[in-house]
Amino acid sequence: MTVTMAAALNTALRDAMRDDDTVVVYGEDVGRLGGVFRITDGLQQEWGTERCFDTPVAESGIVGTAIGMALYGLRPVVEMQFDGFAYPALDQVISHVAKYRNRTRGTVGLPMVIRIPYGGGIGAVEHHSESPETYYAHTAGLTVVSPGTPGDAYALLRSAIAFPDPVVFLEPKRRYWLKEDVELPVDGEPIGRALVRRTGTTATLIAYGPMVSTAMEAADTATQDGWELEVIDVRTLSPLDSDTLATSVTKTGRAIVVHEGPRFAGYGAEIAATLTERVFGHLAAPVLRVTGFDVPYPPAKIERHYLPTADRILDAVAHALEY
Amino acid sequence: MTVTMAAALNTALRDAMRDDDTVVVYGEDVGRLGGVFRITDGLQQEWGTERCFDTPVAESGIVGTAIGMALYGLRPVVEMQFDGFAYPALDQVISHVAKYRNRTRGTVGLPMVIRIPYGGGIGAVEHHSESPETYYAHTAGLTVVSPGTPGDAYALLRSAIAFPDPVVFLEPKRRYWLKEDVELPVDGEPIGRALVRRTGTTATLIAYGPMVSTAMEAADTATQDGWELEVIDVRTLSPLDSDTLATSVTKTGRAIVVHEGPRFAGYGAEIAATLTERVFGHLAAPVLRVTGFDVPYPPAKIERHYLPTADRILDAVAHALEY
Amino acid sequence: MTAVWRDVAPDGGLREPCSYELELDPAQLRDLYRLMALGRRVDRQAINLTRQGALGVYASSLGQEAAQVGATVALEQDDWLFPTYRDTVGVFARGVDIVEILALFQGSWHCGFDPLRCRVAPLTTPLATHAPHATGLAMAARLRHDPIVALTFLGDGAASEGDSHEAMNMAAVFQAPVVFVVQNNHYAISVPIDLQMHASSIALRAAGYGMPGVLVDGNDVLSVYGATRAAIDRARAGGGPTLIEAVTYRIEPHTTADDDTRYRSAVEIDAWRARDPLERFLALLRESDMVDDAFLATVDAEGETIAARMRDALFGAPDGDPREMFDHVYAAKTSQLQAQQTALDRELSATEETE
Amino acid sequence: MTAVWRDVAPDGGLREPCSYELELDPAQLRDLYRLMALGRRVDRQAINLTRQGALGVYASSLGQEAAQVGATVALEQDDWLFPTYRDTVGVFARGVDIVEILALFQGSWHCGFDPLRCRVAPLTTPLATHAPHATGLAMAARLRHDPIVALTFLGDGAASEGDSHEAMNMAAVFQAPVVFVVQNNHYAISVPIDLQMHASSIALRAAGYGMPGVLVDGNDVLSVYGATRAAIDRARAGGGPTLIEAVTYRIEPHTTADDDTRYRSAVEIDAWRARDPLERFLALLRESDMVDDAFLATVDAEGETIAARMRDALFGAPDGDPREMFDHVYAAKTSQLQAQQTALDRELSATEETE
Ligand SMILES: Cc1ncc(C[n+]2csc(CCOP(=O)(O)OP(=O)(O)O)c2C)c(N)n1
Ligand SMILES: Cc1ncc(C[n+]2csc(CCOP(=O)(O)OP(=O)(O)O)c2C)c(N)n1
Ligand SMILES: [Mg+2]
Ligand SMILES: [Mg+2]
Repeated sequence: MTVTMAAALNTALRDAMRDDDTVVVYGEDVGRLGGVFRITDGLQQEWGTERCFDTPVAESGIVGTAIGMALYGLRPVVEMQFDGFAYPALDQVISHVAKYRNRTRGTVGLPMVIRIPYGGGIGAVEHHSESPETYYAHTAGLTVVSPGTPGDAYALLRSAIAFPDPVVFLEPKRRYWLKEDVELPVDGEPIGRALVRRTGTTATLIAYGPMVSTAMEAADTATQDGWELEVIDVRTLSPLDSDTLATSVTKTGRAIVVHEGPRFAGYGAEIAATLTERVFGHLAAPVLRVTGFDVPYPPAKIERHYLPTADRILDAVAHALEY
Repeated sequence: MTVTMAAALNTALRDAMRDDDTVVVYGEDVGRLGGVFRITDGLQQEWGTERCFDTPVAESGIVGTAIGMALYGLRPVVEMQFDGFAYPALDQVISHVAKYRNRTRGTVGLPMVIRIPYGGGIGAVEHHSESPETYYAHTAGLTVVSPGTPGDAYALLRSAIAFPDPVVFLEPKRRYWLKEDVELPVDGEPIGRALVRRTGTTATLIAYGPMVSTAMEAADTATQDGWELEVIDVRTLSPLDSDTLATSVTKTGRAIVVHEGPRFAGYGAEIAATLTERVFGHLAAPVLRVTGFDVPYPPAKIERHYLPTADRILDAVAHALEY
Repeated sequence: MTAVWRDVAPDGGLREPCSYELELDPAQLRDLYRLMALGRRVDRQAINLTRQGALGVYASSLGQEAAQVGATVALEQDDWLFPTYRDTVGVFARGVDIVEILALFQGSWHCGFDPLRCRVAPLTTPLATHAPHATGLAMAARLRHDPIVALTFLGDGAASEGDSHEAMNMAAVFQAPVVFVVQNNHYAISVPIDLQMHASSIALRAAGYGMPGVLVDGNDVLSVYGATRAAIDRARAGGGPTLIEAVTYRIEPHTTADDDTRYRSAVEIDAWRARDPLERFLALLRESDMVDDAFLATVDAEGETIAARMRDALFGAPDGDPREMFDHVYAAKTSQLQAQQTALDRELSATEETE
Repeated sequence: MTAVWRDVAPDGGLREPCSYELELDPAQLRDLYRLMALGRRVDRQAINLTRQGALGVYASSLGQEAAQVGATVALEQDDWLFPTYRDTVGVFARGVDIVEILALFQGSWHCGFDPLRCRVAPLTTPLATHAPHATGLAMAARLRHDPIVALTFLGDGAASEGDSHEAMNMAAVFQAPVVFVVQNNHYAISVPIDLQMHASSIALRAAGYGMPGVLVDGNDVLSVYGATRAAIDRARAGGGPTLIEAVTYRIEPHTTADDDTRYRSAVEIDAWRARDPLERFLALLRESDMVDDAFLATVDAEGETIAARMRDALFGAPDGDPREMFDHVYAAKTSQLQAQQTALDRELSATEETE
């Protein structure tokens, strides 16, 4: 069965609502419209306005009420319409979502999922193409997940909804229409495990979300140069499965981490720092970063020059091989 | 003249208001009370409620109105009362403060300063001891400064107020009472330059804000072990003066970066990643990190076990020397 | 002429209609019509250009011309406007070049005009976040005893955001000369107004801030103009902020990317088409013999000229230089950005060579 | 007995006082007094313990006992309370162990009681951020047809935050069974109410959300109880949220760390001392012969017992195990946290050995 990531996510929500009647889905335009990306399409029709409903335009209120819902015993799955419109909820996320279990000495967990379509490449206007993963990944108490394929999108979203703690679920919106031949349902993937998507020996590419496809493309092309690139899909950004990464880089001796968001103090720095700490003696070159530039996300007409490409990744591999 | 950092900051504000009548200071309790830490003490008395005034409790509104003020041509210097209460303003900071100049193709700069007392060690309740620097440093378009000494506090705040772009000015609140023998006014320090506070050859300690004192203490103690540690005060977190860091580590071959905030995807990762990229061949050991743990800031009674200490830094030096 | 609107009685009822002697002569009234008609032409052209790919997306003002034009025309030259992505026609009526306005939707740059020269802030996408900017600018003007006023547009959806509350409360506390014009067009994308709020009017919120609240027929340009003008005059005179709710309707889908058949009926849209703000005003002008066919033909011709210019300027426009993305992040380029720009430069040169 | 309060007429005036037949028998009335008196004793003890270093800081309820106790006592067992750092006495009146309540101020842990068991959310420090939690819990209850109600306290300062707006608007839209009780104690730290807002009453905001607004003398425990009880009953019956403003006064400085001489006069404080909520209520009870000296002596004795227990539990309490900081971050400890805990463990063992 060929499914898009959008369809896989929609199915995951549907199946989760079927299997657990404490799951409620809400946010801006997720009800009648089915979401601006149609990820919640049909849920309100199927489950009614008590299980899937629209809210006023108030992101802090949406996340804040979800905390109250979780406190009550429901499992809210809320949508932030775009990456750039999730920022008004950051205070609720940092001050409460991330801290509630710890604050209450383990008494009150908050099983909730905050879904955020993120990243660029769709020709959108300002604030619709942000990559905010570092803000979330740096926040202790959050679990941050980003799938790179339709199958993972299904499996990880199911796992996120079943998870006992809050999950920030980052959906690579430019890959919503990415297709995969996969039979749904697939089993829930455990949160916290990276995946070696392709094995190789020349160097390790480390990517997540929208960049998984790009890294795979780079690895495909690289064979023309006789390079066998190992590709790791991080999948869970926090907590990071550094074992899988370290094992790979111990073997290859070289690593390139790829992400769309700005480089400075970005998520890639953590991967580079962690790997260097863990496998310093095995590194033939520094861990290199292929990332977005340190600029506000650029306008649509020039965004393709901002986004990491397979070419840039291969340039970085070549650079790593020069050491 | 012996001055505390609090007094140096107060003098800097006073002098800036005297020298530039577009400077206005506002925020919660900064007027009549002079701020909960008294950093704005006396400013309203001296300059009147038109230059220094109290606002309703609304951080997003405070930062948002400051944008409008800067648009008008004033230089607002606003205070967020505590690190943990600056989060409601993150959307204004990320979506507007950081992006306005770029959005308007360079036409509209926003000369404004957001002062935030930050960090722990003062025995406070939850939300009063956060180290949010990574959120700001990762945001392209922001300039992020944190002084480690009274003299720098004065000089850097003056520079921040005179700067043509918005500055997030992070004040290490546990060092407000730190004293230095320094004659005010001192010349404005250029933003963007790190400072070698102590020279050495064994390894480089890299710190900023509250950890500068701790790093200096470690370096003092280290002489007992025969170690000569170089200490660099980063001062401007973004943009990072990586030249000064690279020069030092090229010499010492070992670096330990120290900060209070959580480690994972934290600011120290950037320093580690950048240094490794720049001076890989000179590194005798991976850049190590001595940081806060990946937990919500702990309650006051146990916070001393969370905060990096000189001992922990020296352990890291010993570890680096084992490579 | 007389403009009519209603102050909201804070118990939700409407006070007796207020009337305001408009100091508008026939030429000015004609110009109001002209701006609305040109605005509509510009709006149609923008939709077409989007269909043809010259714009990436567009949020139409169709049906809201009276609310936008009536409000912005009430501003003086030195006053400031803080618009949203919805307010193309209002910004156009303020005199900003339409091609520059559309840069955001074209994707050539986030803001195409010079806000300081135009006294118009960039079209803002994050809802309500520009409201505190308007309040802040007005606070600054008041501190400086500068008799200017800021006007900000908000949508009915945006009014649910925390920022709108903080902006209004602070405006009232500091008696800032700012006018909040909420265009209640009945929808926030797919969400109808009765799921957005439980009160009968957004203008009712004014009482909670201690400022006047005004409910106005947003499809009646004279009432919008009159209510806004009165609020602006009061603000300029030191009387503080006002909240105006202009009740109107979005005729087109939310944006060119939206499918509104999913959430509303054609019947509903048609009912509002019948209250078209242009036709209403034109009927009035005709009745009082203030316009004739020659005038309308001139307006049409002017509209076609502008539309042609939009086509020329936007169709097949070059992408712009990607190197520019590094140029405006800071006043002085950091060495980090310089290095990234150089890397891109090298990449672009290599591509050019191989081409 | 009869409780009296006023519905706020939305034009800022006060409607005729409402009265409510309180279904409280003398024993219950006495208990109201008892809780306020014990609350005051507990409050005084907390201040003392702060002076002695057993608490790091404390935010006193002195003067606000009627507002806090009157409101919380109106809740049923299964209802939920969402308090702030100011509401120690209200949480105490709800039956939560005082030593557990004070954990936040003691610095032993952020929250010392079990919110699920107590049906009381943690004392929240970031202003207004807990208001949407209350709304959300009430929304959930409504979705589940569970007849419980959430009550949240807010301060006059907190009401300026965007979160209070979003929480109230969403509560109204979803007709959530939640009661917002704003204790207007005239100050947000040093900032007086007239710099916090321009309207004459926070309760006026209710009209803007389409919910009832009530202005009540916050130093009159029966009025607070009556107004809250009426709001709770209406919410439970499906009538949606209510906004209550209880006008009161903070007699002590903002916290034990505050110096209030910088921003208010002793004269002002004294004027409010004269309206002391305990004395007022006691006078009423005495008038109607509902209390006698023996009863008051019992209450005093009970207060002393509690105070002694506070002293015993808090004075010289151990710091707690720092290793615990890793235990509750997630349901399952990550390997990363395990490694950090192990490192701390090693450090602690090393220190213990050298000691
Ligand atoms: C902070 C924020 N949240 C969400 C969005 C996504 N969004 C764009 S337009 C819109 C609806 C806005 O409705 P309204 O304020 O009524 O304005 P209208 O489009 O009707 O003019 C939403 C939810 C946004 N732009 N900003
Ligand atoms: C979001 C946020 N901003 C700022 C603060 C700092 N602060 C603590 S209490 C306070 C004043 C609160 O006043 P009010 O809401 O009236 O409550 P009160 O203390 O009078 O009970 C402030 C500004 C905070 N706790 N949270
Ligand atoms: Mg609308
Ligand atoms: Mg107060």
